[in-house]
Amino acid sequence: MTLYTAEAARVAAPPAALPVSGKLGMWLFLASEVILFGGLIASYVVMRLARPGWAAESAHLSVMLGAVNTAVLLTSSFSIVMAHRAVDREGAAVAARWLTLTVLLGLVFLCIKGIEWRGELGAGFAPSTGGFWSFYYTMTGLHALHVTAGIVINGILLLLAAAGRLAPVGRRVEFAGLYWHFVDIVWIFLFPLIYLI
Amino acid sequence: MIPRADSAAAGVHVPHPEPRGFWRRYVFSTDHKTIAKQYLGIGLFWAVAGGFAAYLIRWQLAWPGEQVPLAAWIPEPMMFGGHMGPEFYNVLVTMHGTIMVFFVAMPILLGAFGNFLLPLMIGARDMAFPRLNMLSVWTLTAASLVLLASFFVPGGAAASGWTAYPPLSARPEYTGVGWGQDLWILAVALEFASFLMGGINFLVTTVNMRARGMTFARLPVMVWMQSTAAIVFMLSVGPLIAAAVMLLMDRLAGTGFYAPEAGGQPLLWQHLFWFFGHPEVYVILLPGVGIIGEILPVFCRKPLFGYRYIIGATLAASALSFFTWAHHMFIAGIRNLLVMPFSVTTILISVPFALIVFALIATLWGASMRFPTPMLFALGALSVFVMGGLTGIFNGSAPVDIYLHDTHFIVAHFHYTLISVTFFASFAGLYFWFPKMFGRMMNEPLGKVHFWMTFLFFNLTFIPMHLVGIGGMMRRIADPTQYELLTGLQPLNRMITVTAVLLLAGQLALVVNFIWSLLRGTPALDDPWSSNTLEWSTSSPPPHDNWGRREPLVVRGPYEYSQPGAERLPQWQVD
Amino acid sequence: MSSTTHHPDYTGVWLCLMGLMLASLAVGNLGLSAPVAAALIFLLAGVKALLVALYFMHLRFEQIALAGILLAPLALFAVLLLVLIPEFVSTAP
Amino acid sequence: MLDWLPENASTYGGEIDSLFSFIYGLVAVWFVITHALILFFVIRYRRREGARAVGVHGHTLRQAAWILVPTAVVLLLDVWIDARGARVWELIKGSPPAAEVEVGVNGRQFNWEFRHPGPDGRLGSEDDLLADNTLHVPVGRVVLVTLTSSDVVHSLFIPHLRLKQDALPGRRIPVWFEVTRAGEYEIVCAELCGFGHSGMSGRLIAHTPESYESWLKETWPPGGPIAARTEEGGSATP
Repeated sequence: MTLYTAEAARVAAPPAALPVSGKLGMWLFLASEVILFGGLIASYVVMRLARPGWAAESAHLSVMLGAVNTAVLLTSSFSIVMAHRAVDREGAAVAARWLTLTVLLGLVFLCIKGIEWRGELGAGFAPSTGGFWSFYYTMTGLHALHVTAGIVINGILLLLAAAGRLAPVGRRVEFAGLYWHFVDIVWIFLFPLIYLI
Repeated sequence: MIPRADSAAAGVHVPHPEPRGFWRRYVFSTDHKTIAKQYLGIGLFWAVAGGFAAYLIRWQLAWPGEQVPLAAWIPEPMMFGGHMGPEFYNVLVTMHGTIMVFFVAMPILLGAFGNFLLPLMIGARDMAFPRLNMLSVWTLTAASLVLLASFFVPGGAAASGWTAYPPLSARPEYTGVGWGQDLWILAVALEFASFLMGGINFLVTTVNMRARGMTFARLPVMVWMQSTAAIVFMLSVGPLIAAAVMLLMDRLAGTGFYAPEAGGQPLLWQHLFWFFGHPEVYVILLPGVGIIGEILPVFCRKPLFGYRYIIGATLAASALSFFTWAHHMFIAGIRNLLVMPFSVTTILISVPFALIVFALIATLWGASMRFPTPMLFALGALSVFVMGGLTGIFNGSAPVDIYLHDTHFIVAHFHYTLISVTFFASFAGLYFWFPKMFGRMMNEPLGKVHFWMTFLFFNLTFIPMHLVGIGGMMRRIADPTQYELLTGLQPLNRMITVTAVLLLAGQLALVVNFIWSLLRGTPALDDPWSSNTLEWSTSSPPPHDNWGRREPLVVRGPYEYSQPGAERLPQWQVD
Repeated sequence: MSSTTHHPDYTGVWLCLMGLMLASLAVGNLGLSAPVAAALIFLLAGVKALLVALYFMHLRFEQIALAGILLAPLALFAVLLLVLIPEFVSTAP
Repeated sequence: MLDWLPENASTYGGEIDSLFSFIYGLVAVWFVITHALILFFVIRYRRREGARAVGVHGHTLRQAAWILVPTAVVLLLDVWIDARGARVWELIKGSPPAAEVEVGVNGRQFNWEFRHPGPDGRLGSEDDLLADNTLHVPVGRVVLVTLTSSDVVHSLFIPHLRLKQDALPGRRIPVWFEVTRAGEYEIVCAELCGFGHSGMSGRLIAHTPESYESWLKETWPPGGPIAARTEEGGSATP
């Protein structure tokens, strides 16, 4: 008995290779996320252009901590893509090690972000302090929420990989990686937008 | 998010086995057909609520401050023994809009018809991500509960319009509404999340799950419309989610995004809202046009005229819909240099839609027409849609919009466009696919009564509403008798209310028909309308895996009626 | 389970990213005028994002259509800016 | 249909009305064409014994011309509407003509606060008259309104003048009008602004030149005290 599925159709259909469903779905999701952050960033950019005074506000941020956090996220992006490679080549144990690193780096990012927020709140810069701070807390907060979600997803995959259940993990490391890289890319732009200019 | 199909490299298995228990089967089901019915249930529930809100609004406009019949049960402080104050009137206009757009139109047109038809029409056994599908409908359920709860919190439900313009929506002291507005934002955000997941599912399903031989050029228009709607929604909703986050921060964290005294910009919300708001109209419109496009060929017994032109026009209109949003803001105080470009794009969007309408009308030429209820509603939808499109030209022209903006003319206009799809096309679809969904035919005589009641009283309600708007009556005012200018319009207002009540009463025909047919309707044949698209090749209702042991094989386009040598040539190859 | 994903030299990409990050920090000390420095910084950020997208997200090795999915929201972002900048930045009525 | 419009009383209202009737004419023609076709087809091509539908697909350009040509006509008409519209918009909302009288209008839940300039003709000076919900202007003179809002978005709507403009907190929006007929006209709020939105209205009193002079004399008697004042108990806050 041969039942029909999408895969069967792919075999039968001419080789106009279709993307894997999970990957296609993830990319579509990321496209919607791009325009979500796009809306927020566009709002920030125009307000910032209209209000030259915000540069002075931004000077209160610690460029050092921001830079360290950028390095942390870039490295975690590297580690999750290495986990993906390990799934394909070296196997579950190695993948689990890279995933552990990814999750840890994600947590380090959140900790550093938390330290920054504490410092800024302590210095009297709250979300209600002014326009720049409204955007600062909202943008970094929304990004941190995305980081948190990524840590949870990566953590689940880590547990599965550590339990030796590589098969169900399979391509999920790749899909989770796509999301994690996106979160990284958002930060790549947030860092100069908020800290550097 | 992970497709089950991927875990089997050989790829020969059913997406999920048929569940046995009650809960997995009817409540937490991953079957697209069950999920479609759940969406339909949610949509119909809210349609009743939204319709009742419309009734209360209309009664208040005709007889301001007087006791509304059938409303004595509404507790204080919403209404006082059936009497309404301006606060609750504002809640009603806010909720009527929110409910009808987000909780009726989208669940029925996309959730119910999209979910039910997409896999069946392309020959799949289910959606690409069945569990994500279940998550979508349950997220919508959560959104519904939050919206429902918002009526009962201190301060009452949101009262700043479905557009929620700040600063009115940003600070409780402006409306007296506290949590209600926060819950409104939460409910709408959950609804967005639900349809975002659903839209991604639709798109991946359309791309990846098509049966053998189902090329893009053979897809029924409904599939094109649903997929295009999904793309449009996916690309437009982000900025509004960002705007909603900012609004929530303004309300809860004391930020000043929209507060001018803190350097914020109230107009920012309007831009981000309408960046989504205008494409959203097409998210609702396209599936409705898809339904009309499916039904006309079947009862005309001829191919859809200019299939490729319709698809092309749809894609063009969708792309253009991202460049028209500021026409909602001509007089909102936007920079003058933005006005005419947006007026031009707005008027231009009539071009692709004119093409679609002409193609649908051309489908009627040389036909051999039958007029069962679905056909009547499809023709009604076409007529109403044309009227809605034409009145839109007035509003699209920026100078005329100076006068018509925020009057009842615009109210009448968008009811013509939205009701044509949300109700006329949905009813057409319901009468048409009810046999496939539930395995029974709907009652024809009752259906015809329903159609004529709806068509007649709809036009009698909304044509005069244009006149009231031209007479200068503003939107969202609780008491027209407070204005000298409007006193002359009050008889017309009362007439509109009477016909609106009759329009609502006419819907009882549907309620009775629906319940009666569900229980006692004539059992349906597999292909009762002798239709060509793939969903009619399986049993009514389809089995859990849609096709049993058969593998759909598609050999031609969807509308091959009255071709040389054959009255109809179904899409599928008969084994 | 093995997939056919092409795995380029990730370590090299990572080193490039770190280098670019340090470079964007250094831009501030070059004594450039603010607009030039900002342009340079965003150029560097763009290169970083491109590296992540092309290599870590494998866009270089995927079908072109997948990249197209990303271009639509980016184009809309540009449209949004095109409207919002005259709306909020200019001071004309 | 156009009879329902309130009688026009401004210099540019006629332009809007004529554009309205122009579009109305075009739209009516299309409405009749489309509906006549639908009705005709429904009657002519209903199912009959022995008759068969025409299996035309409309794919070839020859067939599609039946829908493409009308669409091209729609496009041309669109360009026409836009061309006329652009001119009218520029007239009404483009750069305003030189102001002959300046007034300030401020929206505040749920009143219109009007600021009249007084004898010195300048706003913001100490002889200003502040009045809630009553605005005095002369006919035949260009009135320049500076529109503001103290709280939420309101919308200044004077139906007889075909004037509508949102009042946006944080922005000063210039609007102008010139009344052609003396009389009293209703001023309303057209944007939902809270529970008092319904009933937020005022009066525009358009004086003939003579009666405007006498109103000025009555309000600012020669030799009388020149100080900020309010009328009808309105609030004096700017």
